[in-house]
Amino acid sequence: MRTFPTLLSAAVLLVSALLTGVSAVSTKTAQAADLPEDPMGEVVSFSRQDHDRLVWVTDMNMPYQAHGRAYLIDPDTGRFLSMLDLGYWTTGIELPSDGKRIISAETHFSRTTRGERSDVLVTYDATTFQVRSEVTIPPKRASVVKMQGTSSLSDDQSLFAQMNFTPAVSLTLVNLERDGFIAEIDTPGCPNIYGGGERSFHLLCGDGSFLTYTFDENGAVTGKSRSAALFDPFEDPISISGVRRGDHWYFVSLAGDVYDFEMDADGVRLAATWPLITEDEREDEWSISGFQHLALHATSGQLYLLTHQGPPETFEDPGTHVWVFDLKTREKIEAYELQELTISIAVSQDDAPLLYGIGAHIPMPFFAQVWVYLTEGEAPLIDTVQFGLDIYDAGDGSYQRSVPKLGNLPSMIQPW
Amino acid sequence: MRTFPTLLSAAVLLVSALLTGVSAVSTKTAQAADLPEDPMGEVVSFSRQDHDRLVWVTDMNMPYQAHGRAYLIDPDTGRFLSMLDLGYWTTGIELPSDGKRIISAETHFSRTTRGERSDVLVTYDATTFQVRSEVTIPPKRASVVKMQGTSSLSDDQSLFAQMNFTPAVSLTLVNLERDGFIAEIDTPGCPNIYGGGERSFHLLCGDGSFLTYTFDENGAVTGKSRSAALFDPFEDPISISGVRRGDHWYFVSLAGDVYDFEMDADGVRLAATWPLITEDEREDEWSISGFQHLALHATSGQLYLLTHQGPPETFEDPGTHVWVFDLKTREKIEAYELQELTISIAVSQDDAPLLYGIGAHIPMPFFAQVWVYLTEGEAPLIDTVQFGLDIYDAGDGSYQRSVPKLGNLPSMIQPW
Amino acid sequence: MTWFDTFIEKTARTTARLSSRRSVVAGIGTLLAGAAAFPLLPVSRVRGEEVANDPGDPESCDYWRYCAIDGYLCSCCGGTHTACPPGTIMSPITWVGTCLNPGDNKHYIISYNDCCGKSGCGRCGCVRNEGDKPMYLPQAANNINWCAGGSADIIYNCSTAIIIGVDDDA
Amino acid sequence: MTWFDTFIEKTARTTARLSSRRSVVAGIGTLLAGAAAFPLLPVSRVRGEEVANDPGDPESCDYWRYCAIDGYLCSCCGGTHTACPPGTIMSPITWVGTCLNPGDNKHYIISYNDCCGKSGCGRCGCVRNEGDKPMYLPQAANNINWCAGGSADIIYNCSTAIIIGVDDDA
Repeated sequence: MRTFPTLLSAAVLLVSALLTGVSAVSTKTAQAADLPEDPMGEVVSFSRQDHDRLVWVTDMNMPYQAHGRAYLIDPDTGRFLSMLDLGYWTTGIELPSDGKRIISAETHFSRTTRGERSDVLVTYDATTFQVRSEVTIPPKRASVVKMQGTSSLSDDQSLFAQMNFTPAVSLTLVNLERDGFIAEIDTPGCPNIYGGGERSFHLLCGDGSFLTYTFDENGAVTGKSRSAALFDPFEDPISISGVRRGDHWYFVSLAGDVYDFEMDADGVRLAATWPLITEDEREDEWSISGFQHLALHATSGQLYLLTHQGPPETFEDPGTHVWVFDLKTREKIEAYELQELTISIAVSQDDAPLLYGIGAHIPMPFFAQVWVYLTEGEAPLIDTVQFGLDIYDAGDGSYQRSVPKLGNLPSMIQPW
Repeated sequence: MRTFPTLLSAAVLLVSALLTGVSAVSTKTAQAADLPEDPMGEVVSFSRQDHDRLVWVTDMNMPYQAHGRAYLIDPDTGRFLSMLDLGYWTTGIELPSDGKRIISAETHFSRTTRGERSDVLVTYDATTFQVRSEVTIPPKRASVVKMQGTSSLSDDQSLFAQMNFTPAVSLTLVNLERDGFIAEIDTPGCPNIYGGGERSFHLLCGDGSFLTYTFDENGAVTGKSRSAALFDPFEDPISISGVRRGDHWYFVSLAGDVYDFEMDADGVRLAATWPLITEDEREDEWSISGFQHLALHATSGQLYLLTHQGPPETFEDPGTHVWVFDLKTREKIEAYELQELTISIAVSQDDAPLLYGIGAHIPMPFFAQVWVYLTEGEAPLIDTVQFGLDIYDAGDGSYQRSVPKLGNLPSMIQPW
Repeated sequence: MTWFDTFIEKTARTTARLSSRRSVVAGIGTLLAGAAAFPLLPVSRVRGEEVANDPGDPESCDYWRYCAIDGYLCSCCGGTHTACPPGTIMSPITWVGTCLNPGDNKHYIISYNDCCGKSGCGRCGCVRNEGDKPMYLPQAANNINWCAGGSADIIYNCSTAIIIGVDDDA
Repeated sequence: MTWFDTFIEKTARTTARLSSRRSVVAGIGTLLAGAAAFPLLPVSRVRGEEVANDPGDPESCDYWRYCAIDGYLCSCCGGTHTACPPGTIMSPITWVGTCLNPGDNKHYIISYNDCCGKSGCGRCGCVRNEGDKPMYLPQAANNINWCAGGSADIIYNCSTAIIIGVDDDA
C-alpha cells in the first residue's frame, strides 16, 4: 500500500471549513483500548509479480455500452482486483507479452452517447491502471458483439491492428513503440484480424480465404498474399473464435469441424481439418456454443470445446459441457459437465491449468425457476441472469469457485 | 409517422455494393397474396397533444451513471414512448409549462468516464427529442442521489437555477430565453433550490432557514432575504422532497411532520405544521419512505404520503402504503396498500388522477423469495430487483398496470 | 426451443441430487405439456392493427419475423416492429434473415434495421439466430452494430423487422 | 432489520390470499428463527488480518462500520474497507457516521471516503442509513457523490469505512 502524502488523517474535518452552517464533528485521540484510527487516503497497490496467474474479463455492458469495462480477477482467490473503463461498445483489450501494459482501442463521444466521436488507442499502465498514452485513430472502429478477431498485436509486439467497419471494411495500424497511427488499409470483404509472423496479420474473408499483410515499422506494406478458399463459408462457415499455438491457429466451424491453419509471413495454409463433433453426436444435436467456443493449453496440446445439445441455429446459445481433445491423437479425452450455463471459455497456460467460463447465473432456486417458467415463460428468467466468472480445474473439470456480478454482458476471457 | 425521403426500400441492397465477397440477397416484388413490403426508414412521430396525460421517469442508472436517462411513458396504455440520454449521474429534468421543451443540466467527460469535464444545460425539443440548444455552464453541477431540489425553473419560465457542489455550494443561473449562462452565486450552507415568485428561488439551508434570491433577466440580484430557522435540522430535519401548490410548498420531516411554507419574492414563511404520522403511529414505527415521499393533487388539495413500518433509520427504505390527506381538514382520508414496494410517488393533475409509483419488482414467486432469503440472505434478492413504473387509481388506490424495466435506479417521477 | 429450455433441463440435471433426475425431467415435461394446453391470451396488435395472415405479437420475441434478430425490440421501445422510436434514426443498411410466416406458410426476407442515436433501450431483449452467420459474412450477421451505417453514428437503441420481399428459393 | 425484511413481510401479506396471512407470517417467523440458529460460517478477514475487537466481515454489508454507508463496498472492488482499489483515488473529504462496534461496545466515528476515477464497481451494493441526514447537512449525508471533493472529479467507484476517532458523546 502507499499513502498519498497530501491526504492527512484529519482532512475529513475540512468539511466544516468548506460548508458553513453545519456543526463540526467531535473526535478525540484513540485511547489504548480503542481501535486505532485508520490511515487516510490509502490505495491498494498492485504488482503483476505478486500473482501466479490472473485473468481479464471484458464486458460490452449492453444495453449500457458507454460503460464498456474490463475486470481483473485473481482466479486462485476469486478476488476482484481492478477494472478499466473502455468507452462505448468495447471489443476488448490486448495484453502485450511484457505484462506492463494493457492496450485498448476505444470510442468516446463528446456528449457520452451523442456529439463528436473520437476513436483512440489507449495504453494503460499495468501497475497503476491509469492511462499512459493515447493515440488518435480514424473514427471507424468496428462495434460488434463478438470480440475475438477484432484486433491483434504483431508478434514482435510493435504493431497494433484494429478492424474497422463503417460498414466499409478496413484495418487501422498503430506503431506502439512510437505511439503513432501509421496506416489505414482497405480490406474489403476481409474484416477479422489474426496475428502470426513478426509483423504480419491475417484477415478472414467472406469467400473462405485469408488475406495476409506484412508491414514495416512505418505501416508500409512489405508483403501481401491471399490464400485459396480454405473452407466453405456458405455450407459450413468457421466461427471467428480462434485459438493459437505457435504458428497454428485452430478454428471450429458452426457444424463442429476443427480447422488447423498455419499462419506466418508467407500466408495461411490449411494444415488439417477433422471433426470435433462426430456424425453420431451431430445427429444427437451436439453443437458448438456461446461466444468463445475454444480454448487451448499450449504445452499439453489440449483443445477445449464448449458444447451443448440444440439444433444448428443454437450455435451461439450457452454451453453446458466442455469436451477436451488431444491435438496430437485428435481423440476426445475428457467431457466435463459445467456447473453453470457458459458463454465463453479459456484456460490458463501453467502446468496445473484452470478452466475459465463466463457463466449465466440465475439467482433463484430450481423449483422457483420452473414455477416462473411455467407461469410467465422464459423472459423473466433471462432478465434475472447475472454473469460471473466460473473457475474449474482444467484437469478434471471440477468446479472451484465463481466471481459473481461482472457487468451486463462479459464475453471475452484472457489469461494474463 | 414520417418517412425519411433519403431512405429507399431497396437501400438494404447497398450492402452488396459496400461489402465485396458476399452474395446479394434475392428479393422479388410482393404478389397479391403475399404480405406487402414494409416502408423503410420510418420513425414514429410524437405529439404531446395526442396524449391526455404523460409521465417522465428519470434514472441515474447506478452503477452505470454515464447512462443517466429519462423515460417517457403513457400511463393509460403503459406504453414506453421515448427516452433521453442525460450524461453522467443525472439529477433530473425540468419541464417548462409550454410543453415544447425538456431542460436538462448534464455532465459529460471527453473520455466517457475520464478526461475533460463539460457541464452543459441542454434544451431538447419535446416533439423530436433531439437537442435544440446547449449552454455551457460551470463544471460544478452537484451529483447527488435524490433529484428533487437540485434545480428549478423560475415561475416566469425565463431562468433556470442549478445546485452546485464541489463541495463548495453555489447556484448556476441560465437565461433560457437567450440561451445563456448569466451568473454563479455562492450560497454556502444552502444547497437545495425551490421556485416560487416570478424570478425568485429559495435555498434550503443547514440551519433550518431559507435563503431567497430574486434576479433580473441578466442574473443580477434584485432581492435577497433569509428567513429565521423554520424547523430544527438537528432534532427532526425535513426531507428535500417537497411538493408545490401555488405559493405553498409542503415538506415532510423525517419523523413525519408536514411543513407548509409560503414562498414568494418576499421570502419564505412557515404557514403551518402538523403531524402526518400521529404519535400512536410513530410508536408503531410508521415512517416516511423512499426518495420522493410526497405527492399533491392541486385542485382537490389532497396530499399523498409514502409510508412503511420500520425504525427511524429506515426513512429511505421503500414504502408499502400511501396515505392520503385532505390539506384543508388535515385528516387522513385514505390508506392504500401498494402492489409493490415503492421508492417514489407522484400524482397526475387531471380530474380523475392516477397515482404513480416506482416499484422494486422481484421477478420471483413469493415462496422462492423466502427460500432464497433463508438460504442465502437478502443480498441475492436485492440483486434481482428490477425497477418499473406502477400505475394506480389515485381515487381508490387500485392497481392498474406496470411498465417494467426502467433502468437501474429510476427515482424521479414527473407528470407531464 | 430456445436456450432457456436447455437451461431448465440442465438445471434439472444439476438438481437431480435432490430427487431423481428422471423424475424431475419427466415432471417438467408433464408440467410443460399442461402449460401448453392453456392458450396464450390474445395480445392486441401495435396500433390496433390485426393482420390476419401476419399472426403474433410484435412485442414478443416469439413473433415470426424475429427469427434472425439479436437486439431490443423497437416495438417495446417507443417504435413498432417496422418503425423507429421518436428521437432515433433508422440505419439504412443491415443484415437480413429469411423467416417462415406461419400465417401463409411463405418465407419472407426480413431486414433487421437498427434504430440509432439514443442508447440501448434495454427492453424486450431478443436473440434468435436462424441463419445467423459470422461477421465476415456481414449481410447475414446479427452480431454487428449496424448503426455504423447510419447518420447517427454507432449509438444503438433497438432493432426493427421489415419485410423486404418473399423468398422464392426457401 | 433492513428493507428486505420488510419486503418479505409485505409480500407475505400479498400472498396471504394463497394461505391465511397469519399462518404465512408465523411460518416465516419460525423459519427465520430456525435460520438464525445456524451461525454464519466464519469469513476470513481481508488480507488475512483477524482483529479480535473489530468483528465481522468487511465484504459484508452487515459489518458494523458500514452503519451509515450508501454505496459499493471497496473491499469487494479490489480495495479494502479502508483503502481504495488500484487505479482509483480517495476523495479527501466525505460524510461521517457514528457506529457501535460490538467488539468493544464503543461508538466510533467513521469516515466513508469514496474512491474515485473509475466508474461504479457495482459489487456489494450496501445501503444503511443510521444517522443519515438530508444533503443540506452534508457532513452526515450519504446521498452526495463525495468524489466531487477529489482530484479525480466526480467518477464514483466505491466507498470505504475509515475509523477517525471514538465518539465519547454517543
